[in-house]
Parts: sequence; C-alpha cells; structure tokens
Amino acid sequence: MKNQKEIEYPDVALNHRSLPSDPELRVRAIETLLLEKKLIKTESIDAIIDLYENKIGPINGAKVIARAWIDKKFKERLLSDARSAIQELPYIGKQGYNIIAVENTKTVHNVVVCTLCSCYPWSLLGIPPSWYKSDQYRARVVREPRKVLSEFGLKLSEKIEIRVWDSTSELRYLVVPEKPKEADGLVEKELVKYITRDVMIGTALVKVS
Amino acid sequence: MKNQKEIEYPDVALNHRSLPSDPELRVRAIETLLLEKKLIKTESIDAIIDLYENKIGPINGAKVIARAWIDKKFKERLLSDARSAIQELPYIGKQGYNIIAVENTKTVHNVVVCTLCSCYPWSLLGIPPSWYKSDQYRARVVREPRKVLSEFGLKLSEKIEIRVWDSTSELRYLVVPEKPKEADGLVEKELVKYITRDVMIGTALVKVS
Amino acid sequence: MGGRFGYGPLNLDNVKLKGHENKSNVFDKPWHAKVWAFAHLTGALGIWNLDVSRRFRESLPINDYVNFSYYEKWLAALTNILVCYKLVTEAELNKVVEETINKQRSGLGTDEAKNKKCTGNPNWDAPDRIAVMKTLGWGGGSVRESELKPKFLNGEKVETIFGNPNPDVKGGHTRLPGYAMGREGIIYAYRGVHVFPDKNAHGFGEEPQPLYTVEFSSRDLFGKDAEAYHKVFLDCWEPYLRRSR
Amino acid sequence: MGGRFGYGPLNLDNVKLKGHENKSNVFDKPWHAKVWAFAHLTGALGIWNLDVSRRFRESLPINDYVNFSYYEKWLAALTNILVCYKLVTEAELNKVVEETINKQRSGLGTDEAKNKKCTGNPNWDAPDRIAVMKTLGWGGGSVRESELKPKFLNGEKVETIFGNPNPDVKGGHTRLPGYAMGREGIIYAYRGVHVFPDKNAHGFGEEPQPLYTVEFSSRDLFGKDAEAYHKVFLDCWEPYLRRSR
Repeated sequence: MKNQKEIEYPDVALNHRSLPSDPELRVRAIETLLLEKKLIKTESIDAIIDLYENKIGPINGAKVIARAWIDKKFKERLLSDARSAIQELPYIGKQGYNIIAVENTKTVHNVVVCTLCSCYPWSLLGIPPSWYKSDQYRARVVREPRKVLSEFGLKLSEKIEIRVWDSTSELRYLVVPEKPKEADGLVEKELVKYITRDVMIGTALVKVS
Repeated sequence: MKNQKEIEYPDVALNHRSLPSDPELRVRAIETLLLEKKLIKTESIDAIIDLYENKIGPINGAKVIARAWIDKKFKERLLSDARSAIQELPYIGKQGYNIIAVENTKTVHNVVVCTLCSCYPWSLLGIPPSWYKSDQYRARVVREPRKVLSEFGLKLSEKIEIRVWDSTSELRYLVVPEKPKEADGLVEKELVKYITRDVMIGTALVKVS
Repeated sequence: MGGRFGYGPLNLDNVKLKGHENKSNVFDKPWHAKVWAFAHLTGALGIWNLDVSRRFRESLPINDYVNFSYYEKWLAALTNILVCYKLVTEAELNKVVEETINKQRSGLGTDEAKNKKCTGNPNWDAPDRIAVMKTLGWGGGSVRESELKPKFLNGEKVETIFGNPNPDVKGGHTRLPGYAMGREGIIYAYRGVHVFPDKNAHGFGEEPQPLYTVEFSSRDLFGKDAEAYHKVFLDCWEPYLRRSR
Repeated sequence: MGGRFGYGPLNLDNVKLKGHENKSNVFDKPWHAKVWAFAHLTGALGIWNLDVSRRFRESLPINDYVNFSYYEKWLAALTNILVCYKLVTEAELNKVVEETINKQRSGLGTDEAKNKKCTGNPNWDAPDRIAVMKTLGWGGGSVRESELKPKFLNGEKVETIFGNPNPDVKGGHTRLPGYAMGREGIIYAYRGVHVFPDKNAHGFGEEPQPLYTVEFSSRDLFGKDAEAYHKVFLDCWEPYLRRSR
C-alpha cells in the first residue's frame, strides 16, 4: 500500500461530472479506461458478477438461521459469536465480517439499516434490495420504524420493543427470527424456504403457509 | 385570513412533481390555472414585473448610503434606527422591514447572507444576484468568509474582523461602507455611482476611479 | 445549508458587475419574472402568510430542493400551496398540465412563449397594489405590540437549543439554522417582539416572541472547520435561547 | 440522512418478494453489475482502502449525491478516486468519454451494449481472487490486535461528541451520524479494537480504536419527532464518546 499521506485530497472531487449523462455510456467509458490501463481484466469482471448473481445470496443466511432453529447449541454460539459459529458450517465459507446475530423474541423485534451508506451482510444476504439503499428507508426507519414496517405489511403490537441497528462500523447485523409453531417438525432443507431476505433484515416475519 | 388551524399540512407535498420538466411549460401551466381561477390578473403580473425591472434596485440603497456620507446626523440616525431614517428620504418610500445598517470601519468588515433561503433588503437593493441565492455562497460564507470574499477579489487583512450577518428573521441588513478619501468633495449624485450593490452586501469595497 | 461542506467556488461568471454599474441583474429569463409575480400576487390574497410560503419552499423533498434553481423552488412551493389550500385540485392541475403540453406539441404554445415585453400598468387596482406592497415589506413588517419583556440582556451569555426546535409539529418549520444549534453566543441586541415563524408557518397564529441578534464566534460554531476567527450574527427568537450553563 | 424529514413512503413496487422467494434482486441492469465489479476489482488493487472509497462516495456534492442512483454514486466516486490517485489523468478521462460518445453516435456502441451474459470464469487468477475476496470481507476485517483497553464499561452512560468529529481534516470523513451527535446513550457492548475510519479515510493510517455498540432511546435522539418509544443501536468508536456529565 502506498503512503497515503502523500495523496492530496481535494475539497470536492468533480471529475465524475465530465462523464456522459447516460449511465450506460458512463460505465462503458470507465470500463474502456480500466481495461486499457490494465487495472482490471474482463475475466475478473465476469467472475465477480457471477459470484453475486449465482453464488451468494440470502440462501446463505437462511441456512444459518435454519441450522440455529434445529440446533440449540449452534444457536447459542451464533448469538454469542456469530462469526465463528458460521465458520463451522462448511457450505457458507469464512466470514471476514464480525457478524452480530440479534434475536427476535416475543417482546423484541430487530430491524437493520445503514443510514450512512448501505452496509449489509453481503456474504450472507447477497446484494441489498433497492429499498434498503433508498433515502426513504435510511432516513425514516431510525425515526419511525413502526410506520416503515407497516409499509411492508408488518404491524407490530405497541408492546413489542423495536430495536433498530444502524450499521455504522464493519460489524454486520443479522436478524434471527422466531421459529413459528407451524414450522415444528420441518427438516432443515424445508425451513430454509421460509427464511426470506426480508426476515433476516427484520422487515418481515416468517410465514409458513 | 382563514383559520389556518383547519388546514391539514401534509408531511411532504409533492404536487409540484406533476408539472412538466421544462420550467417554461411549468410556468405556463400555473399561469393558465391562476388566470382561469381569477386568482391573479394579467395587469397585476405586468405591474409587479415592471416594479422590479424598472422601479426598485440598488440605486435606492446607494442613495441612502450617499446621504449618510454627506450628512453626519443622518448617518447617526441610520445606524441607530435605519427604518425611520430611511423614511425621511422622500425618494425611497416607506420601509416595512426593520432595516439594520451595519458599518464598515478600519477594523470591521460586514457581509450579509441568508443561509436559510435568500432574505434580502429588496426595497433597497432589488432582486438579489444569483450568487447570493447559490448554495455555494450560503453554505460557505458563514464558515469561510475570507475565502469567499477573495473569490470576489476582496482580500482583507487578517487584522480586520469579519462580521457575517445571517438574515434569519425579518430584519434586513444593509452594509454601510467606508467613504474612501478619493470621494471627498464629490456631490451626492456622483457618490451614488460608486456605491454598488456588492458594496452594500459586503462582497466589495468602494472603488472611486 | 450554512456551513455545509462539498461546495466548490462561487460561479461569478454572469454576475460580476462591470465597472460601477449600479443595477441588479433583475431577471435572467422571462419565466423567472413570472414566478416572482405569481408568488407575490397569490401571497397578497392573504390566504397564507409569509412563513407558510417559506415553510413550503424549505420543505421541498431534498432531491428537488438541491437541484431546483431558485425560481423553480418558488414555483414548486406555490404549486403545493395551491393544492394544499384547496384553491386548485389535483385533477385541475393535471388537466392544465396536459393541455399545456398538448398546446406546446401542436406548436400553439410558441407564440405565447415569446411573450410581449412587460410594459407595466400604473392603473392596476389599488387594493391589489396595496396588498402586494404589503407582502413586499412596504407595509406590515413582523414587529408586534406586546407586553412581553425580553428575558435576556445585551452582553448576556446564552446557549441555543439543540434538537427539536419546533415542539408542535414533527420536523416542523424553524428559523434556527442547524449549524447554530446547541452553541454558545452572546446577546448583541434586542430587536423587539416579532411574529414567531415556528408557530405562524403552521397556522398556530403569530404568537410573537422577543427577538435578539446573537453574536457567535466562528470557532464556537464550526470549531476547527472555521477558516479563522470571525463572528457570525444570527437573529434568534427567545424560545431558541436559554441562559448559558 | 438518518432521521431527516421530507421523504414519502418506500417504493416497494419492484421489490416485494413474491411468496417465499429466497433470492435477492441481484442487479436490475447490466451496468449496475459492471459498476459493482469495477469497484471491487479496483479496490482489490490495494491502492486505497475501504474507508477512502466510502469517503469518496459520501463526499460527492450534495446535488449529485441525492439524485444519483446507488450505482451512479459508486461509479462517480470511483471516477474521482482514479483521477485523485493519478491512475488516470483528466485528459485521458475526457478522451475516453469523447470516444465513447462518438462510438455510440456512429452506432458502434450498440453491439457491445448488448453484452454477452456473464458466464463466470472459475479460472481467474488466484491472487486477484484472494484480493477481491478480501475486499468482500471474506478475509481481513477491521479488528486489530492492540494493547488498547476499552475506557467504558457495558451499561455505562455516555455522551456522543458534538461538532467536528474529525479533528484532522476540515469537514473530514466520520462514521458518527449527524442525528446521533451530542446525544446520551448507554454502552451496550464492547466490540474490540477496530480500524478508525476518521483517520484511515484520509490516509493517516488505521489508528485502531475501541469500538462499542451504544444504545439510544428514540426520544433522546429525535425528541418528539420520534414516532414512539423504540431503541436505536449504533457502533461508535471511542473518540466519539465521553463520559456522560
């Protein structure tokens, strides 16, 4: 790594304003430049996109939750040290993040946001949905979470304490939902189907139909 | 005036978003509507525009300053109660605003802004210039007035205290510049020419050439 | 807005005064002048007050606010006010927009666009004229007779409040800028009792309050982010202030 | 951003999950995927760190920031970084923009635009792969070995700082959101010593600091503007905190 102290940071960097207004053209211009300068390779672009489109996604998180529902000891470890607990699972892979698992109970409901940018547990949930990155969600969920959750169709009793986790550091929050009664007796593979992305962000409850 | 308590204020009013994207068309649509509803009359539109284009402008402020330079007693009254002092001058007219005149001296330089919107002593200076209404000026002049003034070509000695007046209320600030030595002996009518709009906002000094 | 980072130099290209020219630029475009006139004429109807119109301009959604030019903000706020105060329905608004666009497409709009230069009409109705003048600040003003006595003395150390300046309305209108919240200052001058925008902008009446000009040091406002020592003066209504601890 | 007023309801049209579908939307448009890939691949070059890239995204001029879509922000920040770090000159940037536009005009760009579907390539260079994985958080992470001991205990009352969180750089990068400045909270958990973004984003080294999750009541953060009682948890580095008075 170069000595960054030598880099002069401008007050405002405005070079992006010389890009064309059509985003597709903008991207094409930068791509041409990066390839010409050999800063990136076509194969690497393909590989990254493939990774996100086909290999990681909320299914990873769902596997973690399903395991916790089935295995009490694993759930305990997940809640006390999620990172190492998740690393026990061969099908997920090493987690660089410090994952923090927060548990929904009869009296507590958790919901995750990043008001500063869009920090998100990518390795477990893939690319965040558009609404997670929207100004509306980021501005409002810390101030009026009940109203925001109701827009998702989730009306919580006033008695339930809402906990909003604003991901300001490199810690990544994962909501551990309650296992509904209807899910009793289902095997891990079946449980996974009901543990959706929104459930793990905290904007939905598990529905077993 | 209607009982405003009965008016329901929406959280966010978004009706303006149904207007066309071309500002000229937007204006034409609203104009049609206002005229149809008889909320305004064509002659009134003309009269207002005429007022601002031809009748009021920085010349009014310049007359006030020139008089203060010539008449010491008037200057004292201007600095202690600008509103009534200005009303003595037959050619300006009644001031509804509470004008506050702030004096530049050898050790103090005044500059005016409205960080909240663009409050400005219209009756004395006319329509504010674009830069006065710009985000750049409003954001920066309270934090780094010297740098902003230097962009106007105005480099002040470090020994001069800068006073920035942020017009947050209905008080309107008018900078009373120092009369330069070169202006000695000039009559009121000649002085007026050197008292520019920027001088009375505080982003320029009087230059008698 | 005040104190915010991320802005480049001022754009003074079109606005640098040549020589000692003593004119304002007046209006860059004919539609600017129109918007200005609409805002003043509708304001003069007396249905809403100055603070309401400011509130509507300042509560535009942020992505409109930062990208609209000055007169676009005025026009957008006026449009919202007209609908909110039920002078115009959404349906009427949509209809006139459609008609305007259709006219434009069929070339009918173009002649109108090249509007005759405004010539002024000294004979416009007197009541109109007086009402407009009032909104321009020739009459009226915001000072009110009151038995309220100012709580603070010149030279007294005060602290601005921090958090929700408007106790009545969530995210309500205020004239205490964010950069001056929770800061120490000194009472510079008492300015009399003035209409209180935080109430007036929401239809709770004028509720006049003592107004002061408060002096702040740039360091107290912006810390090390201030370029050097200077002073900033702000007008603060009494509810924005408390005695310094 | 957090707590700001003036936003309407969420737009959930395109994103409501049907049934129990367990997929993320991945990328809405092919160019989104490209931007994502560019950002990660150039990040993996190791010339700037994660905090620098965040800093560039967050310091976009506000009118670009609020109007750019998510991936436009990433692309704009990357463009600025490339020039700032002298990997690309302004002249090169302008040249390639011109060429791209010309190609498009002459119809040459269209074929390329209908890009072949990415098929993935498991054989890409291992070093590349590891570096990319690291930026994705599979390796690395922000925890650092340190002799620093946490100053605060769980359950202790603390106050967040107010004003200029970054003492080194005017308007510098910080991870303390505006809505949580100058507020009282309670230490909920100590999280170890982590890279400190306020230093790292400006090239002053990692300067790791103890990190805590702090619990705030919604009333303490937003007063009456909060809808009802709830709790907000934020991760705060030790320099953001001081013992409550």
